Amino acid sequence: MPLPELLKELFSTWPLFQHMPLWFLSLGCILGLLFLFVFPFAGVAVYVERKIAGDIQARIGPNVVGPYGTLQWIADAIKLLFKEDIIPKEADKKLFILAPAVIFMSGSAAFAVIPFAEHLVLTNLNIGVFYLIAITSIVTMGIIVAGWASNNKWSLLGGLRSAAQIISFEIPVALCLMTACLVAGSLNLSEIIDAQATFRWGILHNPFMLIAAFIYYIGALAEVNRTPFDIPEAESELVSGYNTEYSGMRFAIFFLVEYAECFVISAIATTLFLGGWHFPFLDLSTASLALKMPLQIIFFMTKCIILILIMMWIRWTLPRYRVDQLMKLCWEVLVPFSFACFLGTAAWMVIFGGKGIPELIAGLLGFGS
Amino acid sequence: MLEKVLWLWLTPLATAIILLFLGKRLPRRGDWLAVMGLGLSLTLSLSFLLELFQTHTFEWREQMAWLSLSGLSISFGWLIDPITILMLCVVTTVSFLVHLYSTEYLKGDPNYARYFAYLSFFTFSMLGLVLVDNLLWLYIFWELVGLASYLLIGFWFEKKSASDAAKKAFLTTRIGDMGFFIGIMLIFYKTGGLLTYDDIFKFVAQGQFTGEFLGIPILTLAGILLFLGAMGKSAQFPLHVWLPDAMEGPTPVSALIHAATMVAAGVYMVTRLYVLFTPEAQLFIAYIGAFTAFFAATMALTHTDIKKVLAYSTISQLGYMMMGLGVGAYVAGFLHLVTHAAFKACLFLCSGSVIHATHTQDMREMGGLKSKMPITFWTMLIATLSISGIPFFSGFVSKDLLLAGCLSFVMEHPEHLLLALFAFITAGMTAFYMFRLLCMTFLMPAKNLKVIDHAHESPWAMTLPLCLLSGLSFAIFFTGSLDGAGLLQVFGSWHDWFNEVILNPAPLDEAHGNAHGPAMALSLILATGGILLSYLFYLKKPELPQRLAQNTQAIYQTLIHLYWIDELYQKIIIQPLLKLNTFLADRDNRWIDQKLVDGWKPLTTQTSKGSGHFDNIVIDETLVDGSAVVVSTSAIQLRKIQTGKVQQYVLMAIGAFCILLIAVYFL
Amino acid sequence: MAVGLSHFLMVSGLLFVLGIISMISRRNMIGVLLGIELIMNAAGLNFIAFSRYIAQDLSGHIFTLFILIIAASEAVVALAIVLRIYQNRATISVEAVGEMKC
Amino acid sequence: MLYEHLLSFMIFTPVVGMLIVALLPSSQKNWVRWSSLLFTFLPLCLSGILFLNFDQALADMQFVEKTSWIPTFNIHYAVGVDGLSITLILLTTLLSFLCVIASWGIEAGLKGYFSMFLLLEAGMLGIFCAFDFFLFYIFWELMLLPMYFLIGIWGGPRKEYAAIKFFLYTLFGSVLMLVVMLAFYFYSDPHTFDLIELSKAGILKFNALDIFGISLSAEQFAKLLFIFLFIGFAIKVPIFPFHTWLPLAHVEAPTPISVILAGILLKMGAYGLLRISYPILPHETYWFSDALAVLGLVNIIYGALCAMAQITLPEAKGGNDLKKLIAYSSISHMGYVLLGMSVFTVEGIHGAVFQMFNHGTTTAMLFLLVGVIYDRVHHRKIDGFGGLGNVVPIYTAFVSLAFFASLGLPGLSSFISEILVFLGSFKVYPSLTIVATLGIILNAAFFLWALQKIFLGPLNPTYKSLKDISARELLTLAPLAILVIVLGVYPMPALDLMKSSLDHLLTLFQAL
Amino acid sequence: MKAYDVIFYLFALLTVLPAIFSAFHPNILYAALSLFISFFGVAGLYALLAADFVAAAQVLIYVGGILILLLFAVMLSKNIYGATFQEEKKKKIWPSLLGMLFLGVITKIAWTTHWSEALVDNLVQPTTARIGHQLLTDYLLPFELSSLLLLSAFIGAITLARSK
Repeated sequence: MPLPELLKELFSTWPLFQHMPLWFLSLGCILGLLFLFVFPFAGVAVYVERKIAGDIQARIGPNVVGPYGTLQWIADAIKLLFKEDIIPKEADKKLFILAPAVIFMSGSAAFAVIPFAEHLVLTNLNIGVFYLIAITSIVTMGIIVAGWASNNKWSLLGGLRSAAQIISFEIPVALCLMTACLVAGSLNLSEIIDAQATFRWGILHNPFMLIAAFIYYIGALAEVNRTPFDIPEAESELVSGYNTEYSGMRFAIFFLVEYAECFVISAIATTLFLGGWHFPFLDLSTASLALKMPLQIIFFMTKCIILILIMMWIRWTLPRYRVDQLMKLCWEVLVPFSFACFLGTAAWMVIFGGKGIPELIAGLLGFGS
Repeated sequence: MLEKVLWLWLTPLATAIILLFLGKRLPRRGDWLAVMGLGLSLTLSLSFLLELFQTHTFEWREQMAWLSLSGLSISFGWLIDPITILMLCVVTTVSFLVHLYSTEYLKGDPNYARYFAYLSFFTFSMLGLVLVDNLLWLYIFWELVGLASYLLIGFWFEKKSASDAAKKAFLTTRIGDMGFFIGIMLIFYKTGGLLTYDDIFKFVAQGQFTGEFLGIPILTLAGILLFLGAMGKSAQFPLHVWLPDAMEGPTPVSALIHAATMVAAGVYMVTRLYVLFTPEAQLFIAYIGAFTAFFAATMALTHTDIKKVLAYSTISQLGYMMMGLGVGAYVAGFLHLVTHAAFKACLFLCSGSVIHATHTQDMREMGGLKSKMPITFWTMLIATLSISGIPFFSGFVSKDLLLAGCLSFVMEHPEHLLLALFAFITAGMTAFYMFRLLCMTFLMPAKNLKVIDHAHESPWAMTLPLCLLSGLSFAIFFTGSLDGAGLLQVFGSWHDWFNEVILNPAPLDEAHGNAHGPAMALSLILATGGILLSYLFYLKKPELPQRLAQNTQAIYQTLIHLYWIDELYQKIIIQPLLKLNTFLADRDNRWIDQKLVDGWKPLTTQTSKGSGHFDNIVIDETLVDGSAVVVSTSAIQLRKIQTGKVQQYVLMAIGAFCILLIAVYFL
Repeated sequence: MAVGLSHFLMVSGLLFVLGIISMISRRNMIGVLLGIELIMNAAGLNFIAFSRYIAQDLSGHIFTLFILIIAASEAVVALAIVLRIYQNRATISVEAVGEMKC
Repeated sequence: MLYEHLLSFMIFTPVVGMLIVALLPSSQKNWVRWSSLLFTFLPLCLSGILFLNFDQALADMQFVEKTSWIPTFNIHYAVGVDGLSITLILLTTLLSFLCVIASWGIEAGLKGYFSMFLLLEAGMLGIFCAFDFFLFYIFWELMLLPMYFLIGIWGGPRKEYAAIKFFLYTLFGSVLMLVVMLAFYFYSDPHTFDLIELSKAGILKFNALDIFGISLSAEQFAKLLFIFLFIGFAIKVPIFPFHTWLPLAHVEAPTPISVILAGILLKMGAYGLLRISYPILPHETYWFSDALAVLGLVNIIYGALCAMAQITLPEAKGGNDLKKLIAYSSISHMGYVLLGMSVFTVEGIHGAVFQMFNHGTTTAMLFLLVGVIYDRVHHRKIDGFGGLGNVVPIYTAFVSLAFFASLGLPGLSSFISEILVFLGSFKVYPSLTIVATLGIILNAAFFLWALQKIFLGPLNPTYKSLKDISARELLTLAPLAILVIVLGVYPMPALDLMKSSLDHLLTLFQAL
Repeated sequence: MKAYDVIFYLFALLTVLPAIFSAFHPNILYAALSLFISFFGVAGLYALLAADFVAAAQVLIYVGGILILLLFAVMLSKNIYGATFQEEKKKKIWPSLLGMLFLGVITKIAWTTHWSEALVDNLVQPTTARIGHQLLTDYLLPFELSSLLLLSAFIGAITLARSK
């Protein structure tokens, strides 16, 4: 049961809710999610990243605004909001404005299907995974348009590079996601999580899934243009890529979407490979909603945050790839391996009747079902 | 027993095969192997002979399945009886001695090993011919013997004459063989598939062999056909032409094949199948034999090639044997085969010795060799005496018997006087030409010193066979009394053994006995006359022959040219045949192929041309091209629409589609 | 008037007509391609609509998927051709490539 | 599996080989050669298995595979082997294998050559195995095509003419065969192409009918069909006067193809007569047997005379060609086959079939030997040699062996078959047989003459340093030589194979 | 007017208006981008027609793939520095007239034909699994052929686009 319906059911006695149409509730949920979660998350993430960068680079990082600089992100946000909105003279104005909107749209649309907890999902799409793949690919559009509209050759090159990169890496990523769907037998994210109940995490299902998880993670890093695949915005080469000409609020949107996307890919990884809101051997299916939901949110978020932290760690540790190396990595390593994983998993499903390693071990040890 | 026979028979084959493949690598090129192999065969044959002496009868047979189809089974079988044993001894003895002789005679020849292989192969085939018990196998070995003869005659094939002679020998005998083969088929057909001697004899004895063809009884016909084979192999007129030419082969080969063994195969065959020959057939044999004897002897009179004289002599003697068989004196005929084998082999080997020493075969170049080659001379003298029918020599025994048989036959059937005439004249002529040969070679003064100077006596390996064979030319080895030739009875206690040896000897009837005295006297007189005449001609008055020849030019030329028989054959058989060939092949090419087959070409080409024209003008140019013209003119107009602009095409397509839709839905 | 099949067909027809117009009137090859994509979408929409309203099964979906596949491969090849033409002639005007006419 | 489909494996292995050879790169000549060798060796092995597992006591088809092929017309893929065909199958596989070895020296268009060759082998094996008339016909035509190319591309100076002549001749014959095939089909009840079915009494019933206004009774129609069929096969045998393609094709074809032509293709005619005309039209065959015997006699004598003419005829008149001599001698030797076939006696028919096999081995040897000398001196003029005997002794030995085998020397295989033919035919046609024996003399005459011209006599100094036979050539000749000698001494291994089937065939004629 | 109808009209406008824009706007880039919106609208219509999988595929392939490729091509085939995307004017009257005619015909057909339509609501259920099943059973051959088509298009495009 998705969140709007859940809300309506939970608060069915409240007069306010009684006559509220469902789409209105959904809209509320969306806005709530954006303002209560996505924006703050992006800000916190920026802070954390700067902190971590500082730690890795043996310096302090933000420390002025608020205790330990914890309010730095609010200061930044305020600064960006009030900054002058510059549109270059030679830029294609309409597209210059449109591009961040497209990016924001696709970035936030991805949140629609992410299941934070059993009922804490905006819409429980049957084709959730597919939807995610589709909707995140639209970001490319925005990037290209942004690069183009800036009428700046660095920006355009950045945009084109980004597009090429995202389209290329979409293939291994999608294949790895398909692999996970193969194991779960569904495209619905909630069902996928259900299939990984407690200890039967997708990543442990078989060796191919393990590899697939890694490939997915690497490919996803490239899709969101994070180091070591941050070529589109490579500062040393392209100044700052497609967003060079942007400033103020529009720039903030790019920034925000980047971190939101980080969260989305981590959430997808969690959902498909790491068992979502499940914690090993802790069966919450019979617990009350009040107990269940916070715990599930905590489990889910913990897994996501760990993955995000790893991203940050990687960002400040590894150098950047060259374009050709990047493409080579994609087409010559990730694509074949992801195909192999897909076929291998399919074979595994046939051979072991769909049972994964945890299940097999459990069967051997005589517990679980 | 079977083992013994197989050893006897197959040893020569084995040595032949070994020598053929490995001969060049063996020490001394393997001649010892061949000689030893033959020695083994000889020993075994002699052991049979000894056994025969002890038991007086000998009969062993063995058969094994060879070819069997439903309703036809041909077996392979051995039959050993006294005739076989005698033949085995003759063959192995002469062959052994010839092998020995050849080790010296052929020394240094590049194909030495091959020669011995062929020789051994011949011996094998000849032994097979003698041993088998069935007509088909007889024919098979008959042919194989011919093959060996072919190979050996053509041994020095670089000489064109040698290869010609070999070919001629093979083909001429093959003509006879075809008769033989047809005879076999006839018998096979008439007897309903029998081929074994015994079966056939039984069949004939039961009188089941009936039927006539063109008024001739089939049996007679079969006999004559079988005899045709013998005529070929034993060089009877008119198939005798190959034998003189066969002298192109090495002399030991002539001794073995063309004097002692192979040519005697015909005689052996007639003896073996004697039962099959009806009186009519026998008469045919007798006439052919007698005529051949006379005819060949005349040719021997004038020839100067030492080996050719011997060859004609051989033909003549074989004719004798045939005559003997034909007149019923088959014991005599066969005995003559045996004695002839010994002395004729000796003569050939002697001539070989002479040739070896002088490197020529022309007697006119020889003379005065007596002192140079004493052993050769003396052995040759013995053999010559023997062939001339002088008492105490083997030839006398057999020839006397033959002449007696002939005379008694003529006395019984006076209408066949000619037979006796031929026989006795031949006896005289034989003595004459043989002594002529001896005189010209050894006794006359040397004519060509160059030839004589280098001559010397041959080494032991050559003289030993000479001695042994000349020893065998003494009567002592063959004398039984053979009907009260009292003079001879003093020799030997082996009374009458020869009679026993021969299968069912015909009882010597009264007439025969009566004829014996006159025949002996007459032949002795004639022989002595012949000897004296040659003495006169060649020692006393050597110019006489020359004069005689000039005086009787016509006869002389005829004889020298061998009655122009070769030329005749060339004219009436070979040339027409070749013309026919050429004609046929030419016609095959020009008529059948180019006219009959390719002749269809004009028809088809004309038809196709016609239909082609029709096709071209009516169908193609009018109908097809016409429509093409229509299309192309319209196309030239329509192509203007094709602008190369895709969008216009789309425009038109959609427009057309609209019209279509409107037409379908609204009209 | 409740939305029914005809509405969808109208939308699809509009898309088709617009695609045709785009195809015919554009001088730029890529514009032509855009038109083709529109037409394909129109076709896909038709398929889905008919599948939903008439056939009541999934065959239309599958056909649409195949249309997608064909569109993808067509786009790939067509764009490769366009790029090659551009490299060779520095123009991608449709009218510039008419050599194949006779 | 192997035993059930032995024949199919055997027939189609060369086809597979053809595909593989065709796919090999043409620069890798040795690969092509070795793989062709392999793909002719495999059928040889399979035929060896066939030989070992063949039940001699059975008269019927063995190793039968019969599956419906075109059900509408009741056409089957039907293959099987009986005593009539097994010797020819063995001969085919053996000769094909040897011919690949003999083709080692071919350089031009190697790939095409071997592909064609393998296809040819498949066609030949198919002909000998098929007992569905339609399938037989298909294979018959299938064999024709590669042969056309093999002669027409890799042949001698007049190759195109020879190839076209061969092709048209055979095609003419097969068109007649086609007519007969269709007649059999439509006059059989139930309609069938199966040769075994057709040979059963009562299946085939002809009606009286009019053709082009000539009315024929049922018997006449059957006779007409027999003659059509006979001409079709006579061309292949070849029977005088349909023989003129043969000398031409043999002379112009490359050596291995001449071997196949003479060794196997000629047998197909006689095989076809025995397989199709004899069992299916026994009355007509019997009616025709006199003519068959006469034609056999003509073949024997005429072929021999024409062969002899090759020695006397000057080169300008198309003579003096060793290959042509052998080609004409083949005509002569096939005459024995006809003679043996025409008499319906045990000896005759066995002799005929055995003669087919023996002619296959001896004539193959002869052509291979001509090829050997041709490779060295590049001409085949009989007059152009002389005295080679001492220069190339082993070669001489082989030629002598082959010549003597051909002229029917006892102890060599042809003798047995010839003698059987004569023994058989004498019972029926004594006078004719006597004339036929002339053929033996004529054969001997021209073979010996040729032998003398080439090997005997004084040495032609041009060829003083001629090389003797090589190991590879020896390898091609030795098996045949061994076969010739062994079967000459003891022919029963071959005769046993065919005995039951031929006896069975003869029972058809006993009542007539 | 039910929600269904509203949504339909919404999506129909979302589809048609950008399409009109795309067809008539002289700037090729704008045309392409407006097409992007139009495709979204089509995807929405698909979703409305209970074709969720196809809708997602539409977005993934058209928007994420084909359009981006088109944009690439647009950008690569223009001189980046300073060139405009404005096309020379071309008469659009004939095409438009033809289009109107065609549209008229289509409209006439669409509205006058009596469709035996029925909206069965139980069909609104997940289609993915069934599509997958059908693709691998009834439509296996076209499915495999289409993969072959894609492969050949892939290779062909690489071969064509690769600089010599």
